[in-house]
Amino acid sequence: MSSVAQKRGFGATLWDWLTTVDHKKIGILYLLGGGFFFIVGGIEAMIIRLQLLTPNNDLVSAGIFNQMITMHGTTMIFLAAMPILIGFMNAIMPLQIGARDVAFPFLNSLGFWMFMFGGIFLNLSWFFGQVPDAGWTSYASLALVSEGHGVDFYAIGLQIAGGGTLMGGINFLVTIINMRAPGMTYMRMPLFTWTTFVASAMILFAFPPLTVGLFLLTFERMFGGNFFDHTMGGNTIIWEHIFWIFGHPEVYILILPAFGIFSEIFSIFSRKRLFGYSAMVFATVLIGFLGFMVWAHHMFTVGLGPTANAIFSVATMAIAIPTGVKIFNWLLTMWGGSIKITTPMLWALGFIPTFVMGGVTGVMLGTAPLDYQLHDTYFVVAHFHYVIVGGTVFGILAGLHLYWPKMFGTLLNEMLGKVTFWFFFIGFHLTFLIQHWLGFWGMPRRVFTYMDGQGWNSSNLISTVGALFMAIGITVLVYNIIVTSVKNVRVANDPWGDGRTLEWAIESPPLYYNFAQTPLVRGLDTVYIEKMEGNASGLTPAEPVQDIHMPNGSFIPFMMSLGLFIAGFGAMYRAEESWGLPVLIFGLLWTFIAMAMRSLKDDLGYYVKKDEILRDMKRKGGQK
Amino acid sequence: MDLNKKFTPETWPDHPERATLEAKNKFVGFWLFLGGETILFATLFATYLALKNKGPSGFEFTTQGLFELPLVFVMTLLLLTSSLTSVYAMYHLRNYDFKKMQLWLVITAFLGLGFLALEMYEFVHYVKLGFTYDNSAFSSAFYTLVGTHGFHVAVGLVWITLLIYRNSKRGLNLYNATKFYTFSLYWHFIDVVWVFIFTVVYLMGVIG
Amino acid sequence: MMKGLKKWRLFSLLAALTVFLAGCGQEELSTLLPAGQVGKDQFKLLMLSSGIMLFVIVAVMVIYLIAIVRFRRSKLGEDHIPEQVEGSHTLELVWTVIPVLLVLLLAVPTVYYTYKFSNVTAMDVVDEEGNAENLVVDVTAKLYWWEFEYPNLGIVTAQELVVPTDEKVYFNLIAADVKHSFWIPAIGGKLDTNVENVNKFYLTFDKESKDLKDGVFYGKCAELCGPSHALMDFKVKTLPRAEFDKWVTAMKATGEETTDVAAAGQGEELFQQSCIGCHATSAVGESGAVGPNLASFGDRNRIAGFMDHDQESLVEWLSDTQEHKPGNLMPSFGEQLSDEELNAIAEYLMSLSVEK
Amino acid sequence: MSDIQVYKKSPAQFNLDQRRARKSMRGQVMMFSLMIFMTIMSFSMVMAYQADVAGFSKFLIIPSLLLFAAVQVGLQLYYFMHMSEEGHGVPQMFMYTGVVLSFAVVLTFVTIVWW
Ligand code: HEA
Ligand code: HEA
Ligand code: HEC
Ligand code: CUA
Ligand SMILES: [Cu+2]
Repeated sequence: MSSVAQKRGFGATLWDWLTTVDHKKIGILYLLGGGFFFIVGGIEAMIIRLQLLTPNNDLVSAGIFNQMITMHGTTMIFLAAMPILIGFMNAIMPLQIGARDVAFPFLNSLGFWMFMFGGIFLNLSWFFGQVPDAGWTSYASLALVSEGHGVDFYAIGLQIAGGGTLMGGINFLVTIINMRAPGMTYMRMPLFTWTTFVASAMILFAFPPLTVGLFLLTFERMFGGNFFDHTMGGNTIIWEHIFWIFGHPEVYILILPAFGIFSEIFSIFSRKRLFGYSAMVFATVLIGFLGFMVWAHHMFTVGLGPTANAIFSVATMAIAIPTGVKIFNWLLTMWGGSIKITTPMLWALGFIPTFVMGGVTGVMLGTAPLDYQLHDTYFVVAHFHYVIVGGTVFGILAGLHLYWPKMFGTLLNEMLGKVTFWFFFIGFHLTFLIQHWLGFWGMPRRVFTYMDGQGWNSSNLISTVGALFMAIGITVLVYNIIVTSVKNVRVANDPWGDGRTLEWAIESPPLYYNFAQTPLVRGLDTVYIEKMEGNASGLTPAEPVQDIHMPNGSFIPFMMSLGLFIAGFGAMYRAEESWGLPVLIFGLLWTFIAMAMRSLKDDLGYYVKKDEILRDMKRKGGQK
Repeated sequence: MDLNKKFTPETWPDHPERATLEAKNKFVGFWLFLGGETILFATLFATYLALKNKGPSGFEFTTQGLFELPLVFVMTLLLLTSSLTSVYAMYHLRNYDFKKMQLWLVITAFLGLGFLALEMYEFVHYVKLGFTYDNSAFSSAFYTLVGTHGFHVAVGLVWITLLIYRNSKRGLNLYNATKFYTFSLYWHFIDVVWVFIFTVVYLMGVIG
Repeated sequence: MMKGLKKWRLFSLLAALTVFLAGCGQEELSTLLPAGQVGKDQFKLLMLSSGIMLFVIVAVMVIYLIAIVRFRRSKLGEDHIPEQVEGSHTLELVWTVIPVLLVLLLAVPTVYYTYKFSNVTAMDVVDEEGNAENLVVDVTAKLYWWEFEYPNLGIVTAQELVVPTDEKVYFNLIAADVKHSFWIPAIGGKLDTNVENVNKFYLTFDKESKDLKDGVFYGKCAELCGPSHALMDFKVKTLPRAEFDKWVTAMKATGEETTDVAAAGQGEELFQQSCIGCHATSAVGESGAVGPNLASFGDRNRIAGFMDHDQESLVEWLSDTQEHKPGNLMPSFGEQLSDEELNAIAEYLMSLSVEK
Repeated sequence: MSDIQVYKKSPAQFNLDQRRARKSMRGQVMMFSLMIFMTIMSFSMVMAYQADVAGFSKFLIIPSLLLFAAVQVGLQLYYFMHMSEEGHGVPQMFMYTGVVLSFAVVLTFVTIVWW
């Protein structure tokens, strides 16, 4: 494979993207896929808000509204936020630890395609007119009686996408465990790598319960199982537990990588090493662990009994402590630093007050007896949008601006970036601050409309207007991306000028083998250390220039995922259509054969020759 | 990596399953996967425990009445023994004795097959009694838990068959050593799960 | 001039007051204006936790603002390289210990109230004659309506819960089809109605509802239960004990009326033909009917929980139920019955009252 | 990686390693016998209980069953799966985490899920 730039036909480019196992490209694919679903979920959110604009509104029907909230929640969490974060992990984390690739490039690609096909499967429900409508939580009693194939789309689509995520998680874990450059000890890893590690570990332990839950739901709805149907001895509470055993860790899977991105940003744009690094690491791990011990706080009103409620309540509150440690460490990172307010930093600065507000309302919800009042009201909606949008989405948008040059080699326009921020930030608070009071005033969530005369009208109006502001912000962002890509002004290794970690010491975007020579890491913020000691390149090689082993691209991941996608339809129509069962078997066989091809044909990769690397080094003038 | 690189017992590394970076990745990755499997089975166990003996009104099956311990005991012995035979296979893997390793793996596979056959017999027997999958929460949870384990056994059998077949002419190298090794990890893990199924589902079920 | 200013002051005062009052929501359904002991306790917790949280937010914001004002690069110069501080154990300790204390401050009342609210031991207490000492209401949540049975009194009603003030009322909650959640915001926190088990809790009602805007407290279904989840409202009428007893007596009396078919008006007759299969007009009995008990329908505040309670709306409801409450389980009668007939039924239904 | 370092063991080293391997294999067989023994014990206890043999009460049997199962798992992991050997820090950490979480899940389901 030659790196000499040459014009390639569309077909060849497409084939390259379909078969790529390069973590940087897969990162971009995740970003594109996740970005697409973010817009879809955002449009669904806008429809929700427009429906709630006035009392007794009939923009959409009750049934469609329930489909909207379900798809909005599901899309945003599984198909937008998580994939985009995984995209950043893919694109950045290997660079941060000085690796040439991830541990399992093939699995990485498979993970992406499973996510993509799962997401497409889920969203095809719109075209079938049978859309999931039991909420993103799909509580069993309602999910069981939901008519049509809506909930089946949910169960099977998430099953496929979830499998992909699990693979991604294992892949990142092994990458971090085994592929760190010499000298990159655990306690020298950048915080984004650490949060990737903990979030991946959480994926590893949280997704199997989801797999089981969805499996039970699928079998209950389509194959005669009786897990939740109480007339057959089943129990709906089992679903709630299984869902939240997954669901609560899931929200920390969403927030931790964002924490990682913010840690990088605060440190870069304050020109200061992260304050209390080891405490930050410890807090991350602790949040990860505690995250598994609090799931029942979503079930305080289920009637689990006072002892269970009290235990889970106190455990929930405990999470405030490590999270607080993080907040204060970020503040102290800025304190005494040299703060430059760029777009990424602006998002980070917006994040602190927003997330703290969302976090403390979380603790209020964690107060079980108070949650009896607040549960399933707009207060909860306000809480989780404050943490999810104010934490995760702000983190994504911050990361997008921060890492755009590293991923695409060009800087997003700063002016437009700030315009996006202010529209989104103001719109956000307009939308969701008032919802806390809507909750206090007795407005339940998931209502498709509300009667006049309950005192909720103007607040809902304000909320909808705020959402429009957010949409403007996102539109500006899209415009920004298009304009920047068209102009395509190339940037150097470290366009922000204050990069501290390894990814900023190599080209933007990096060559396909990342590092010509594996770097030697001499401490936390190794590039900063090198530069302070006068090594302008920021890198000290740990090995001579030599041949580099690289994996081959493969089309098999795409095919395997396609097989599962086909099997999904077969499973869904098994009971009512004669073609259902054959298609199910066909799809599974397809996947199996693709997989067998992978294991029967040895794929040992190839070598990048030393000459080529030397040539690149001379031409790029990059690493010396 | 060179597949044709020939080793002798003297040059064969002590830990062939993690002698290269790729191998180490697979090795660690597979252990992590088993960590995830642990909680997968835990969720199934939990569901089973919550639903055991539960059925529609008038439901007559109970763990005490249903299970046939002697059969399950034989199954347990088969699977336990297959665990030992796969340890033998790994012993020969480390000794660079390909023939013997293959032999022990084949024995392992046959024991696994025997287990699976008995399990299928058991299921068919229960179904004949009227204890069908869709007959109650208890039956659904039971078949799902034990069936998921059985499915894992079946996957293991297909896996090892393919491995043996694919490598039958090639002998050991550092590329396939990891594959054999991870298979044996998988197989032991299945056995671990079975120990719990035997204890929690069957033995404790019979006690009630 | 002075006068104008005064007026303006008065106006702003009023404005502030309305904002403040609006800030608390409406009395009949705001958790911020609790009208029962449970709600009041929860409000206390809300205030306590809000106070703690405000303190946290202020503390964070102060450090935050000082930091971004003082340490801007534009002030410090482009080339300034700050000291690379590793951390501080003292500070680390401070911001671990203070939050621990704050959390403990909140955790203690949390545990206390968790146990307090779940204490239903008095539910089954009986006096010497074997009569229950406390009022118990069995609530059954159905798609999309509420049934209230008073097991010790032998009466059933629907959609409008009637309870005495100033005493503990105990609730048994269950759902008949899918999961719902029983919530009277102004009175106290919610509890889910599950399909497979009975949930128990208590509430107290400190305030007579007749002083409220609509004369009732609002109740809500707080768990997504299908298309008309949003419309699954119910109302709560609270009466002093004596009036409550009177109401009970009147309800019991509906069981003695037998329909004299000859004497019945057209509305009643039609009702007996088309509706009686699902709706009872006698309040005496047990829960489990297909449709809401209509014995006291004329006394209700709303139709089907949310529609205006007048004849016109009732006819609308009867002629097209799905239009108003998508997915509900009552058939529409617009095609089957003429407007005249519907009006007759409506008139009859509006006359069903125990309070007159 | 192309450059797998190939070391040729000295005959003495090789013989030593072989002896060690054989010894550890004998250990494995011992452990296997132990496992079989425990399985038989468990099985016969329950059979005895079923046959109403005096002295076999539930409260004796259930804890012993669980104990035997736990020990067997330990043996599988530490002997058969070599978790005791060096280089297994990560597997240990993740398996233990998995076990702790599994325990929490099962505990929940047998306590606060009602029927
Ligand atoms: C990114 C996602 C995210 C994050 C990070 C969090 C974080 C937290 N969440 Fe949230 N939560 C959700 C996403 C998230 N949540 C979602 C999606 C739902 C709804 C799901 C649904 O039903 O659809 C939900 C619902 C939810 C509930 C259930 C409400 C209900 O349905 O009744 C509860 C209850 O305890 C809760 C609590 C918490 C707590 C205590 C935290 C803590 O982690 C917050 C910790 C942070 C801080 C506290 C701020 C910083 C700390 C300091 C400055 C130190 C000092 C602070 C104190 C002393 C208090 N959350
Ligand atoms: C990552 C998670 C995430 C994110 C980012 C969001 C983002 C938003 N959410 Fe969402 N939300 C959830 C997760 C999330 N939400 C979940 C889990 C639920 C619960 C679901 C349930 O109950 O089951 C929920 C529920 C929920 C509700 C409650 C529904 C109900 O209970 O009835 C509301 C109502 O206001 C809402 C609003 C919004 C809004 C306005 C945004 C905004 O921030 C969205 C902003 C984005 C856009 C506005 C993009 C639109 C872009 C354009 C229009 C640009 C045009 C296109 C081009 C130029 C190409 N959400
Ligand atoms: C198949 C059963 C069924 C039949 C027949 C039926 N109903 Fe209903 N009815 C219901 C159900 C169920 C509801 C509750 C709907 C809801 O609120 O979701 C209801 C609600 C009502 C309500 C509102 C009750 C309240 O308390 O607010 C009225 C009034 C009513 N029905 C009148 C009638 C009349 C009059 C007829 C005959 C012409 C009739 N119903 C026939 C099932 C039935
Ligand atoms: Cu009933 Cu919502
Ligand atoms: Cu949670």
